[in-house]
Amino acid sequence: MTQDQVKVELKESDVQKIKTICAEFDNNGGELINVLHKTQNTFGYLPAEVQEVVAQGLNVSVAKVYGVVTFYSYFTMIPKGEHPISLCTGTACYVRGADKVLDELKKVLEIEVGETTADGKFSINCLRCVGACGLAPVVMVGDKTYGRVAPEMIKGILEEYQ
Amino acid sequence: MAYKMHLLVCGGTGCQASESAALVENLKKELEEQQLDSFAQVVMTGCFGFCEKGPIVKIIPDNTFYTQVSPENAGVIVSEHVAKGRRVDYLLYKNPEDNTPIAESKNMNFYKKQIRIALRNCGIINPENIEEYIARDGYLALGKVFQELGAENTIQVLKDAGLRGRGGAGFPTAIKWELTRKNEADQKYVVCNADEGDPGAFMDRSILEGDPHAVIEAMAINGYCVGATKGLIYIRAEYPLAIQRLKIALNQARNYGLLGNDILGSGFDFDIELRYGAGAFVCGEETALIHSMEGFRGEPTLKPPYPAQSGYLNKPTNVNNVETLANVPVIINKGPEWFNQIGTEKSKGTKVFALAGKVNNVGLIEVPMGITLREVIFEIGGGIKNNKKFKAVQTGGPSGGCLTEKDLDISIDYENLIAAGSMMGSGGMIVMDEDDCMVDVAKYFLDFTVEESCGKCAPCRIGNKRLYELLDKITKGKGTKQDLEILQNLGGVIKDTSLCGLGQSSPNPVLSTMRNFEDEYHAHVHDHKCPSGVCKSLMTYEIIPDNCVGCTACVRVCPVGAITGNKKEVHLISAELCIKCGACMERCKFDAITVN
Amino acid sequence: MTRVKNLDDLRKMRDQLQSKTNLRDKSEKPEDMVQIKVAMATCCIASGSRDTMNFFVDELEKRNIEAIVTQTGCMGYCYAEPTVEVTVPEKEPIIFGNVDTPKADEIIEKYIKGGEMVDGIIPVNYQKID
Amino acid sequence: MTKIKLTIDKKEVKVEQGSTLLEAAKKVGIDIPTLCYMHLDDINVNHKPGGCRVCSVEVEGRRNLAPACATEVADGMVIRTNSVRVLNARRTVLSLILSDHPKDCLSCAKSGNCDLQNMAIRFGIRETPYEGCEISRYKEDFSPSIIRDMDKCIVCRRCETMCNDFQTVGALSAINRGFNSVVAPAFQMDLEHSTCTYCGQCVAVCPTGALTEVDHTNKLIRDLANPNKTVIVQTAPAVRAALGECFDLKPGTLVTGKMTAALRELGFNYVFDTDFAADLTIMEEGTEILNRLSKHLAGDKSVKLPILTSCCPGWVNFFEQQFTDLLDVPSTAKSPQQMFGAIAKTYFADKINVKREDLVVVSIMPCLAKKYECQREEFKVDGNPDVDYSISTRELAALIKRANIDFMSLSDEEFDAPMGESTGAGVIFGTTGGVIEAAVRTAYELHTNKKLPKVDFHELRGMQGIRQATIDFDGFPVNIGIAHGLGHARELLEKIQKGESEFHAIEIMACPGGCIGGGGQPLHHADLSILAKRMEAIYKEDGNKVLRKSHENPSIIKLYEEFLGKPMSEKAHHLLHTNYINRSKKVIYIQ
Repeated sequence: MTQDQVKVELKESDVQKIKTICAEFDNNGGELINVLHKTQNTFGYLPAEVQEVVAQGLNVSVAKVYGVVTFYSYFTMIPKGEHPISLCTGTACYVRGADKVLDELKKVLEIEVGETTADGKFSINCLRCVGACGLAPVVMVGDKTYGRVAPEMIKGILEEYQ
Repeated sequence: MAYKMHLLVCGGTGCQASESAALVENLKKELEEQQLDSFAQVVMTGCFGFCEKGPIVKIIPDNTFYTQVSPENAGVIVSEHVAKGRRVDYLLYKNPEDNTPIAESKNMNFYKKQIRIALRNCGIINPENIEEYIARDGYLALGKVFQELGAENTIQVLKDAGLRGRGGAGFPTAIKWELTRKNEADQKYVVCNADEGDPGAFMDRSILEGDPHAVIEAMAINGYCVGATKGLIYIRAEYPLAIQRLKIALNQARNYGLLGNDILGSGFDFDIELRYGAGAFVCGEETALIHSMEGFRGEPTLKPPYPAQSGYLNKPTNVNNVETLANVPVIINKGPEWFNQIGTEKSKGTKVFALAGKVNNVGLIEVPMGITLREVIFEIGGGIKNNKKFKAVQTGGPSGGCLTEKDLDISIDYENLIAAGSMMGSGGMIVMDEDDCMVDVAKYFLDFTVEESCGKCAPCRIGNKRLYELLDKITKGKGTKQDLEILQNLGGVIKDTSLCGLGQSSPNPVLSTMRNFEDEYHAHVHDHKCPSGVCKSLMTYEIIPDNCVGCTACVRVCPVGAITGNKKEVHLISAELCIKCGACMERCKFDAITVN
Repeated sequence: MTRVKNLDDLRKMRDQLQSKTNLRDKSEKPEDMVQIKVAMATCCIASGSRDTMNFFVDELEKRNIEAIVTQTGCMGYCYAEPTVEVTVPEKEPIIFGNVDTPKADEIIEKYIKGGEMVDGIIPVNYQKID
Repeated sequence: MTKIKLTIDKKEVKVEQGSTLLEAAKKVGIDIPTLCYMHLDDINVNHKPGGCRVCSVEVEGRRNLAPACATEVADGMVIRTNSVRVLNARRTVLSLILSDHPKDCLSCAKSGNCDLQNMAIRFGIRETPYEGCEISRYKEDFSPSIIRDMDKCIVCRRCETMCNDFQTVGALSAINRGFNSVVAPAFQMDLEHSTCTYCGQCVAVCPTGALTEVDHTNKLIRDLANPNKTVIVQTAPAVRAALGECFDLKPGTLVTGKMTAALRELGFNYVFDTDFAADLTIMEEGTEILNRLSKHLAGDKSVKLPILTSCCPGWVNFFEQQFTDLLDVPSTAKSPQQMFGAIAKTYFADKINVKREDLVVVSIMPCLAKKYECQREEFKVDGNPDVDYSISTRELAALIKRANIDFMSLSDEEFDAPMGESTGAGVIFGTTGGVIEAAVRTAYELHTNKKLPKVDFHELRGMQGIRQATIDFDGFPVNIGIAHGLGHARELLEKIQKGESEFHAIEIMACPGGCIGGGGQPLHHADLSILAKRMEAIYKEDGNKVLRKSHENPSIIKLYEEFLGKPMSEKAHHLLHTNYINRSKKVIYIQ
């Protein structure tokens, strides 16, 4: 995130949505992380403007909100793709070749981890262990899990979403 | 009347990823269609542990254990097994030694040596039905604590049982409770640490998915014993299924009056809230976890003060790990003597491990303390995949160390693992074979630590980064002898000076691999070779002139034009241009390309 | 909504609910209790083996006998269906033929409870089917 | 208090329970090095994150080393502070920090005054064995007051503690994690877009060159050399109580005369005193207080009480951003710096017959927010600012050294007339409680038409964060509140918002101790006993003055006679008063 990042225009209704979420948690600053979870579930990501409204709603500094958002890897300021791809890089997946799967994904989609394709369709994200170690290596596209993924399978998997 | 037959289907994350939910639906549909739905019942349970072979279906009462069942297999299971009592042989687990089918789990090596205490209800009850939990003595321990034992005796029971924290360090649970109990305050808290973050470990998640009430009951007991009326479960947001099951369980417990005001007529009020982690490994450390629950960056603070003195909102707080809590109700029901018979002198009971990596049977296992690594890897785990050679096992996740062949016969307990240069940790156990490069493995764990370091203290923030860079240099063949010395010193200082457990243990993978696999480090540094053939930069692809027929297949497939040669002449790979992608080797039909 | 008021209440509830799941525990250690296997191939079902099985399950529970009733494939005695194999702990398994519900009742009362022999034993050694 | 007995480097020590190892070691003369640790006892700031690990010591029986700054003593502890293990660990950790720090000490603003540099010298670091990447972040050098060079940040987080815990400004937070963590405003925007008040307390505590002031010394040298410009200077009261520290004088040494001499030597055409403007401020503000008070007492509901002082620009920024519902509560009087500028570029410029644009007004301030204040649009006439720029005490010291002036050998000189004449009331503006004491001295006499029986109001002085006192105005008790530090100010403001405030007048200063602890002062290196000494010096100068009440300043009397008329006159209103603007950082959204 840099300062010249495109500004997101929030509608009044979006501001209200965030305020409602804050109110659900009694506008209590201690609930910041829960509020961010719920807000991210609503908007898909946490752009600066959303964080500002959250800060107002909970009466904490924007800097603090931003500090928290950038601390936790679950929170993102970049919108995910329509089909977010999560690759498990837990140890079990790693020793069974997750890095090769990741290389293939990056090659095919021409993006890096944490980025979204230009058409907004896919984004790649790395997770630490989704707990399906029996199926290692594991790739998730949206909610769907693919187990025992080999690099050769990537193209086929992505085609399902074209 | 009761069902005559139960079809238990694993509903853990691993099996759900393999469509076990669809399987449940299909089984129910088939039973209905074949009018057997009043005879047999389909139950979605928690994890059976045998994730390698999921989805699992277990049929009660004849105990048949079907593995790798797909939704399409529902028909045959109902029409053959349920209707006619005939086992479906091809869905049975095959003994890897002689390929004969084994029908019952108790006859499988994977289960033979397991004792399930923390996982006692996983794979047996429907976690979304409190009645099934109550039927198996659920909440009885809580009632006993209220009416028969009282707080102090309960803590004494745990002390006698010798229960130690399962989250890693093995601190005696009873002492922790006692400390929190002794600290006077208008409000105290009990916290369940479900921020399982070790890559490759999923013990806590399986317990929460398979037996959420056990944790809830234990927290209520914990609350009563330390004088806390509020409980918090800090759970990873990446565990949606566990969260959903917990929410259902909490509501059920409230409806049954097992949470809320005046529980079981004891006058004790207790309730539990969920707090979500957001992807920070360091939040497994209890002070960091508490800050995170308070809405801050999850940075640890120095202890003392311990959470038992000043924790959540500066009140006395008792933090226990999921698996620790899951042990509590059984210990109270069955008594400390029953529990402390299991295990070793200093480590009582069982430990759940997530067995993963290059073993045949990946899965979740619960074994008595004192079992040897050999038994776990070669009997329960079924040995190394593809008959490769065992090389090392990493216990304790990124904080642990690599143990080798010579350590296989030590019996697993807290002290022995530390003595061997590793640690119990939360229970990840990753097995590695001859194809794994230990420098690369150490680098992998360091990469994890670098990413997960909170950045508060300098040795962890900068030191681990430097360790990683040094390892990276070595895996690229650019390391020097001096680098090895620097690694050693730096690793020691990081351990010595880091603020929290994360940094204090982060050099362990490096230091233990340097100790146990010195040769491998030397091979990288002095010979510029990676003996396992993992480190790309150290590989060279070469053409074996005798085998090359000059077909130009490799020349055409090389993406960077590194291979030259005319038809029917021996080709040549330019080491400078080669990017080591391996495409040529894959394409060659004459085994004319080798990699060194 | 069932609010559990006290420990006794909880125990009562546990006792009531136990029958719903205790099958899962019993199946782990069948050798400690009476095991009954009911042959349940197509021909057996046609001759009423499912009724027999249901009768055993329900009645044994009512009469407080620790038992586990499983089904099995055809035992090969199609002339005497429904056939049932009864194993009382520490005794050899015995196969009964033509077990309808009155017969089943007799087996429970006389053989299982009293240890007396009952008519209808098929004395031939047979291949056990797992 | 229970005493704890322990052994440090074979010496037995007895200390109170709850002491840290660092404190215990100090008792026996063992100086354990620290870097991130910052204990500001007088203002209740106790920053010991245990982050730098430079203070690691060996505790017998403990597996790892312990940070001395944050580890409490226990009975029978055996500590080693200089074993090989300890020294190696400290050196290694320090090398690590240096490996992630630019090596441009020669051209660093903090060179010679940098805690990290001193530590490297102390440990004899000659090389850093750890190669590897260094963080690379942007440098913000366009803010009016503060330069942030985040490559130099060692994440000690002192600034974060000052900004959030002490000032409650909330402009800064640690962001990112691990190797990438750094302290920054939200979204890594520049300070201008944050809630920063430019109080400069972050700069005051930064151990490295990561946070420094905007430097105007080169600009000043050019202006002084320009024959077409008349360059005049005003010096704030807190400067003379601290400047000497930069020349190795003991804290609390007054150097008013030497400072005046040095400024004259530097080439200023006139050397004036902000204290003069402080007296002027009292005339305006004191009158305003009396007006509001009497209207209020007469039952005028449109008049709000309490009235708040407005001479601290950090404080003004604070309420303009965070207490926008209270914009009509503070006094409308400009700060002394700005009153000085307004008078200098009108009354004085006329007197010496210099055109406004040819007159350069420079201020020497203990403050970084003053740099911002003089750039505010409302303090400009046709784009020409009343005060052209402000330099800090530290910059002045550097300038004197650069100009080959042997400060110590200078003989004392007097300020120029007319804007150099001041009373003791103007001097005490430099410390917390001083503005309100000065106001009381004048308001009392104007209100009661009686001579004050005694001029010193000890009940208004001190270092406590929030103080209160009731002054008897000849039968009418006036309740006075004082706060220094914006966190303390917030407490009082929230009471006002809730309608719970019983004060008639409140003085607020943003920095600990008031201007003597300003962000532009010589670095205190976390030793706040220095502030108390500067405070003593201020009161000493006040005590030495013949005239100690603003309304007795003859130059001020003359100014009103010749130019302004009377306090709160239309002209005075135009030149000496301001209005406040809602500057809250609004969320940008479109409906």
